[in-house]
Amino acid sequence: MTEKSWIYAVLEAAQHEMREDPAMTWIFELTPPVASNPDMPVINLETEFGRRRVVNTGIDENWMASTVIGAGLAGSRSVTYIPYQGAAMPFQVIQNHAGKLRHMTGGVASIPVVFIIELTGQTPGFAGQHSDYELDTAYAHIAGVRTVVPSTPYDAKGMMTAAIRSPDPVVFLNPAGLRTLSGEVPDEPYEVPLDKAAVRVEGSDLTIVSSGPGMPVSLEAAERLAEEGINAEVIDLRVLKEMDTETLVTSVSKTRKLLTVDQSYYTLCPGAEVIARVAENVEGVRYKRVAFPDAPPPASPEMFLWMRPDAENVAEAARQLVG
Amino acid sequence: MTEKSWIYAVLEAAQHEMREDPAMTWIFELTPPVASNPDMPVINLETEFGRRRVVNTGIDENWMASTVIGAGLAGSRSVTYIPYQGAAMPFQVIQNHAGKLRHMTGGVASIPVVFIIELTGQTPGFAGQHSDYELDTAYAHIAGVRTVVPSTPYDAKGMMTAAIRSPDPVVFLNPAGLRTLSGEVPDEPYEVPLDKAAVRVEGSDLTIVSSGPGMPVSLEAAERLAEEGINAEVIDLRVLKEMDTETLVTSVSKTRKLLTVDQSYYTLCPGAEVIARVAENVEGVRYKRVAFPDAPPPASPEMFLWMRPDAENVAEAARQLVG
Amino acid sequence: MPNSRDDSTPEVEALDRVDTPEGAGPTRRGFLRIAGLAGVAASLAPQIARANGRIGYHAADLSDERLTDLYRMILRIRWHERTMADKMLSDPDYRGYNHFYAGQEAVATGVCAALRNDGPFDQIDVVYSTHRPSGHALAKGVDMRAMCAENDFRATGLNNGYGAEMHLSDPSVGFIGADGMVGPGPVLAQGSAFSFRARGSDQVSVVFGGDGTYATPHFHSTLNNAKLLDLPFIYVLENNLYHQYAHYSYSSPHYDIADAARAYGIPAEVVDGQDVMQVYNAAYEAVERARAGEGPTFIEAKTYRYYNHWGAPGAEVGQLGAFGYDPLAISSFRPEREVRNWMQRDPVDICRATLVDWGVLNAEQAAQIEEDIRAEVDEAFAWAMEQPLCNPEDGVKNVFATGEVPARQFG
Amino acid sequence: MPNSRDDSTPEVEALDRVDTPEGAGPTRRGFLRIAGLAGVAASLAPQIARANGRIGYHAADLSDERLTDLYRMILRIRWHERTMADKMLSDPDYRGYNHFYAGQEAVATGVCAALRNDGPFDQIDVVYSTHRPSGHALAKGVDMRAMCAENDFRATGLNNGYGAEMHLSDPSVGFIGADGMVGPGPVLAQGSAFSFRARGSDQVSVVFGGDGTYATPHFHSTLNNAKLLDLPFIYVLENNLYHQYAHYSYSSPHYDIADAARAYGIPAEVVDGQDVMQVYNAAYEAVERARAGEGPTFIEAKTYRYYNHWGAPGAEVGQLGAFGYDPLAISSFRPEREVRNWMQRDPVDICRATLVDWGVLNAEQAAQIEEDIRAEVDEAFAWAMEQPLCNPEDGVKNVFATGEVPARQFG
Ligand SMILES: Cc1ncc(C[n+]2csc(CCOP(=O)(O)OP(=O)(O)O)c2C)c(N)n1
Ligand SMILES: Cc1ncc(C[n+]2csc(CCOP(=O)(O)OP(=O)(O)O)c2C)c(N)n1
Ligand SMILES: [Mg+2]
Ligand SMILES: [Mg+2]
Repeated sequence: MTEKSWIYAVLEAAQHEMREDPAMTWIFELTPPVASNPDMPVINLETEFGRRRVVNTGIDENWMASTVIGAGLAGSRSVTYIPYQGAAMPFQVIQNHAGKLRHMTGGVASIPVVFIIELTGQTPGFAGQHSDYELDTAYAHIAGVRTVVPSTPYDAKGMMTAAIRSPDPVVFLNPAGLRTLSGEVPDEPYEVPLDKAAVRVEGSDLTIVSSGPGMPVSLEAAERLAEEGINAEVIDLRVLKEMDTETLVTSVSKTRKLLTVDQSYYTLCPGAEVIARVAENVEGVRYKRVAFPDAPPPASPEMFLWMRPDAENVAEAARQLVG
Repeated sequence: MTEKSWIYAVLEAAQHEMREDPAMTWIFELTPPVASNPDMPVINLETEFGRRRVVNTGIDENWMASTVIGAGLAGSRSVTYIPYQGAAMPFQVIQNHAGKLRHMTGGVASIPVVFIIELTGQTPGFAGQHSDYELDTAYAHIAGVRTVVPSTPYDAKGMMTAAIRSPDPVVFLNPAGLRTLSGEVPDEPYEVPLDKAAVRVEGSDLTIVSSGPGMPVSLEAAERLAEEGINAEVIDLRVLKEMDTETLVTSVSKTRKLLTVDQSYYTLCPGAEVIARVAENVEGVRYKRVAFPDAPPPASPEMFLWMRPDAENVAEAARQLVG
Repeated sequence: MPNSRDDSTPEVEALDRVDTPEGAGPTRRGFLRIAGLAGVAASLAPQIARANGRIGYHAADLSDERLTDLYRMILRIRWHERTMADKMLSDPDYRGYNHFYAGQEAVATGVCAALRNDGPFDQIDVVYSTHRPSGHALAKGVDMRAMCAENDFRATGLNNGYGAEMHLSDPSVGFIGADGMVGPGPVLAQGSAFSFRARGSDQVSVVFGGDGTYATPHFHSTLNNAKLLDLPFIYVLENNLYHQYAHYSYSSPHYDIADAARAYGIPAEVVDGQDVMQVYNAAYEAVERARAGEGPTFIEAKTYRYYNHWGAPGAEVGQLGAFGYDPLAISSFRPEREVRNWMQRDPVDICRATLVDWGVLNAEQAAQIEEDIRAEVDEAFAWAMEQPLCNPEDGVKNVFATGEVPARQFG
Repeated sequence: MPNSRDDSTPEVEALDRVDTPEGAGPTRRGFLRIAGLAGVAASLAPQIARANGRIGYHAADLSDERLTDLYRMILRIRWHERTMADKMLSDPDYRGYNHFYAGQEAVATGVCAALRNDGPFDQIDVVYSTHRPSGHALAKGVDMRAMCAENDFRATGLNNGYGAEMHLSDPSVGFIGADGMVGPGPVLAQGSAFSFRARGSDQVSVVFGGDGTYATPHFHSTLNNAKLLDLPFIYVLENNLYHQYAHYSYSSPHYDIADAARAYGIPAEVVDGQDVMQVYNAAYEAVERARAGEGPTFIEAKTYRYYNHWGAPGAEVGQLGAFGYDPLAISSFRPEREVRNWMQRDPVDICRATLVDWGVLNAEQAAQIEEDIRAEVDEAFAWAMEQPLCNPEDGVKNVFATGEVPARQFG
């Protein structure tokens, strides 16, 4: 167990699987799969496994995703790391091919691949295309791909291992805003399941549900609320598809108040699905939803930081909900 | 006022606007913009306006959408008709360019274009890529485009006119399953607003909310229920973005029971957003959601027709909700 | 020789090998034979698709048995198409549909004959097909009965009724499968080639694509990366002149689409797609090149489809081809005389005449083979029609490798 | 002459016209002048980017005033970049960033000088830029003060602080704008050209794109359709050798990317992007061709950026260019000596030497102009820093043409 950065944890998972399986490949674009961590060996997949297995060509994220699908169909487990600038480029091939081929072929096609799709939303100043966090919904709505979004380095490693080993295609959303996190991460491989939410904080006054980059602000809000005597139960969805309804229903059956928190645009954000699932299953609940407005993120830090939900927004919405 | 087919109504709107504006263009792929209707002149945009304004090249839906955006940025109103096979191909450029450019440029960029995006879901037998109805969510979640989905020839014409005249980019979802509808449609141009839901049937026992191809089955279900003495209020969303919360809240405040009906996959279908908006605004409501399962549509008619919500599924869900 | 490669020593050596796994049989190569075949082709055709003049080379080295197999396969595809078209036109209980391949049989047959079609999955060559897959599927070795059952949505079909025509798939014979989308298939196929190179396998990945694939953005991704990475990849572009109802000149500034591939530095050949021997020759060299680690090849086969784009509009029971009006074409459709012209150079006739000319078969044997194939096809359709229909509830299976997703249509 | 077009009569006529709106000034064309300029360039450069030898043609016909404007514009861009880099390195209150264009100034300047840059919106030529837009913006006529304010997120900036560097846009001068994505820009730009042709306008649409755009699938869509429809469209590919940290040979099998364009039958020229006169000549001919309805042109400008991909890592205050380590490059970055080599052929020096050689300016005048430009740039940054910050609540405006969207961050 060592304190590791997010990306070190992810690459450690991949490195282990690539050592086990000489057919496995990795395709990248801007970011070479290289990571260092204090007192740990540098991981460099490119030099360790060579440029036949670890490849970088031109700027073509649809090629990257399509190539790993083709590799998977031919029996090679494969991962591609799509930078956030290209996060929507491979949408069609993931939606219409990766997600459907097993079903359309009556089960004979298998696509054991991982699409790491970087999502941003973290940096004021870049605006629109370089500051948005929105594609979670697009990838969670489609059928046949498991769409996950870890929020801790521990989960990032464990879900990456599980994703690589899964016979199903996995969209592994990688929130750029969490790159700076580090945490205790075991050196040996382990799996975090691809279908379970996690209760991060137990509480009885209300349930706060978030995922990915919404988690740090939700946890901070829960701390502030605790100081005020409001005990929030905080759930990290982790998995958008297939969403873990049971954990949600169990919690809200207890608290009867549900607050969802998203960095994604309000309309059809993951929180809408959370609310709808709970609403179908639990009666007499009060609801609130915090999300980014239905507007592209502006460049100006003043505008952007006002629009992006922060811990105080979450805490205040919680106060109103319980009040 | 004449009985007109869906496509005749849509092309009639376009023809009128193209006659008014000699700069306006239309880009198509498989389907020439040609329609006939009993006792009406044949509409053929290609021969009427010539191959410089009405164009067909190769199979490249991203080119089609990008080209109308470029035309719009240069001041030419433009429409493209994307067939359902290519419905996801232009997603990136609509999400990341059409939807963001006005905002990212502080209001100076204007994209007065219409993307007619055909969605299918209607025909058993074709499977997966040719029978799915799922992209409504992807296009409704993104910012900066108005996403609409008419369900009658009257609305199709009126919303097409409004869409062409709108300074905003409009995603005009065209459900292939409604192609066979016909109805009374005025000959002269008129607009149906791009931000209002329509109450199709008034009732007090429950609210059924659907859109596009979910409307015929919802209306049929309402008829069956009426015969049984259950009075459903049926709302046609018509507009996914910006969704008309007020009409929804007004109705459910009265009925206290909400049933949503979608042809789209369950997870994050438009009905999830409908439920979430109502849940945030009205307390003590009971909810149900009918949708296509989170599975690609299979070829076999036996499987497909079992999975696609029909009028009886809707009626039965309504009975349970009020019962 | 191919236009864009020089004839370096290893390949000259390769040409000298006799490509008969059976190892037997005298080589048929020789000027007389080639001249003879050219005569056959010319006598059948006033308008020969532009090709590069090399005819009957590697094919001439094949054993009689393998040559006869080419003929059998062409017939198998042909009669599958004709029988299915007739069923669609005459049997109201029949629910299947097809994008008919009749007219193009020599392309699938010639290409797949040059591939490794059995063995373990990690050694077999793979083929990616299109929305027009029945010919490719049969040529790669897909079981006709299972395919017929699938096309009629039967629970015991090739894909258990989930896929039908546009999603036929049988990895056990390396037929990765049909693809109803135009564009992505070639990129996916080069992805398989990417994995072969990565894992040091000598497998080859082949994509069939129509002239319609040229204009897709994927065309560039495919060829550029296949070249940059020297992938064991073959792009077989079946130029049947139309993408749906538009002539390919609407979508391509090239007369030969092969020129577009040459621009990347990829060896590209234009072949007469009606002549299975020419197609086989080009495919043979492409496979050799790929297995030798020398990168991709592009083959443009000039060909034609006898039916309309989809289904059997304009066709009549018992008659080959469709000449009538196609309502789907709306305002533009191809001239009937063009269809009739192309039918003068029929791939079945050309193959039969070649084999008779080469002394592999006589006319009676050829006719007997056709009878046998017809019986096989009839039996396959009959078998398929007896298969059980699907169980509705199975629709929520096979979404993921295990389990099923919940039904949601009941609320 | 350009490689892929023949010198047909209308163009020969065009060459004889003197391109000075002012109408004045003796033509400078002539062998001696051309030889003189070639001498200047050669003396400055051991390694001249591969070009086609035609130097100083249409540019030689420009008036003194317009030639001096070229020099002014190159300097304006240069000092904007240097001043901004220095500010980023030295002023902790400064929040702007840039993808610096220094080193490439002659490309934007030469191209935009051949365009129509003012007039009503339906008559002006339009330019689409990239993630590296500051040079293109200034060359097209964007106001420097407004741009500086925008880059520092000010409410009175060019785009009211919504966009900043990667989304600079000013349709009033035909600068449709920057685009932070690599790929879509060229297709969007040909879309504008499509509308010009549809409405019978003689406007021209120009896209700037890096060598990185070559590998995108959009490259094929853009060139194929521009050719098929004969659009008034110019693709200016600035080959500065790198897309981010990867050399262009990672993404392209072509030595000259222009060869890829020629494959479509599009006239393509390779020019020395450090020499504004060469760039202007190629752009001039491309614009003539487009206005005459003769379709698209591709121009590959061989050039180099002096700073790293993004921001100012490795740069020092007061020093031109960045030589140090770029942490973003992680495992690969360009050699410092390559940077120094390219800086030997500086676009400012080449332009200045040409104008002095041509007798348009003397050394003192050239120096005075540079002083004036520096003052202008300093004033623009000073003005920008005094502008008001944005109002947070305005973030929900400008989503649609009217109204605002509801705040949702409060629940
Ligand atoms: C992305 C996409 N757009 C449109 C279609 C509709 N479509 C099906 S087949 C076809 C024409 C294909 O032409 P070609 O590639 O030449 O193949 P052919 O039908 O001639 O065999 C089209 C446009 C599709 N399947 N996919
Ligand atoms: C679709 C997409 N993928 C990745 C990126 C990230 N990115 C920004 S600039 C760049 C390199 C561009 O290189 P080039 O086109 O040569 O332009 P240059 O930076 O050299 O001016 C990349 C990969 C992007 N902006 N868009
Ligand atoms: Mg075709
Ligand atoms: Mg570059």
